[in-house]
Amino acid sequence: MNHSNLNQASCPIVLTPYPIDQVALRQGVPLRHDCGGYACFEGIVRSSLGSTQKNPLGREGDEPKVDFLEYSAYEPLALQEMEIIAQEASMRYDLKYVQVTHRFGKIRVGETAVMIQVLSKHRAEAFAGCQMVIDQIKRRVPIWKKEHFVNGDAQWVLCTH
Amino acid sequence: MNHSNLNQASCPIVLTPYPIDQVALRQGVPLRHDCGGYACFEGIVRSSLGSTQKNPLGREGDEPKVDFLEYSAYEPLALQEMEIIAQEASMRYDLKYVQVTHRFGKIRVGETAVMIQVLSKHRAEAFAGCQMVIDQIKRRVPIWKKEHFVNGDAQWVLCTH
Amino acid sequence: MTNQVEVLYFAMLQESARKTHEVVPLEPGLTASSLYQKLKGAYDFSLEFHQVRVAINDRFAPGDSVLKGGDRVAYIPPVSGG
Amino acid sequence: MTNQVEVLYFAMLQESARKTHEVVPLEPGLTASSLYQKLKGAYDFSLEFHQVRVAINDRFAPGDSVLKGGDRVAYIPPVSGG
Repeated sequence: MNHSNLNQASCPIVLTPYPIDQVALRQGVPLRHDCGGYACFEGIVRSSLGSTQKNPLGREGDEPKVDFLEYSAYEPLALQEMEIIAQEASMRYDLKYVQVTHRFGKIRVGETAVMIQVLSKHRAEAFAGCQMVIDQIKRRVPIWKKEHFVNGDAQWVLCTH
Repeated sequence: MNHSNLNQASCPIVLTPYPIDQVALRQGVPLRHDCGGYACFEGIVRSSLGSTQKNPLGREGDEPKVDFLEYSAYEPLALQEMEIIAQEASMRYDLKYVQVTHRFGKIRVGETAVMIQVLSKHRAEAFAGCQMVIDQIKRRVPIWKKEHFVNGDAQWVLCTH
Repeated sequence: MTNQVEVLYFAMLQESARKTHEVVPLEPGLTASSLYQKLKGAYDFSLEFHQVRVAINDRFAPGDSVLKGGDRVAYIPPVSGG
Repeated sequence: MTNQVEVLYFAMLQESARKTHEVVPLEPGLTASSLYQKLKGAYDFSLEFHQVRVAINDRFAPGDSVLKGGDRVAYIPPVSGG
């Protein structure tokens, strides 16, 4: 065992234009005999509106339907910021492994835009660490998404986090 | 679309003596265009002691190492209770899908004992719902585990939840 | 309707009783708690009655439930799944 | 060392500028914020300077940073990843 790595979490971070392969990413999680908790989060593109734009007069069925999202990124800084977030979360919650994969480009409804996996000794830290990573990604990482609706309209999503 | 199912989450619940197949379970998650958040938790058998038994005098390296856990269940009641928990969580957090698979029998260090997957519209509900399910399983479901150590000793885990 | 009940044992109770289940005679008015006290004496259970939960016919039930002939009663030690 | 800086545009700023990047002349003492005000006037950016973050050479930097020849400066609109 390499004792110099005991307090350093392994944090593979990827930004990719290709579909996220959840199976390969789950199979890439290392076997750690000291970890009892595994948590995973996926952010999936859904067909209803983003968090800030509402249709206050219409009923739910009246909202324009999302066809796809177009994600763009400031790649070097986005990667760097996700690495910093993963390290911050691993230190704060004693995570032993943090994996983040964020996709960019055109992503259709039902497809996964971001996937996070963490390992920790206990379950509370796994949940808290995984949630911290996605919360901070939404807050800090230079990635943007534009909603394209089936009626041809499009708008930038203005996130309220 | 079947409107009668809009408020009824799909909740497959399984108790099995076989290894948990994370890939098959992930692939079994339905595509829901109204769900932006997917959360998953796995409870994995680890090599250090359970939550209540501590070795107050020894250093971490002195603790007896776990070889495997033996899980037993009151099967009909355990299944029923997990179904109730899944329905309670789906109502409380508006989950659209809750899947729980709990393994029993001999489970080795590094293997997954329980896996939970949920889908919801937003991420906060996915995390909270997934965590509620595992918390309530540990609290209420008639399943027991006995730790078997590499030195041949064994003890029942007395969970503090 | 018989004059017997089936008892299921799990975890440490199963180890103390050295069996997974058994059929015991039903006396009139026997409650889940009074049957537990008898079994505890017979098998030297380490758990007090307040530490276990009761299930009758695979449903959780109050500890003072009166047992009926043919019931299947289970005493559930503190759980540790997950 | 040149007398120019490279500017990167993202998201709505990229749409307003109709380009992903460009090279602009560097005047002595030019700060990231003063350059933004010029570009905002030229391209009619909808975002005020306090709504964007600044990065210089792919690192976050203060808005009043003085630019040097050869710097790559980016104005980062409110993010919406995840």
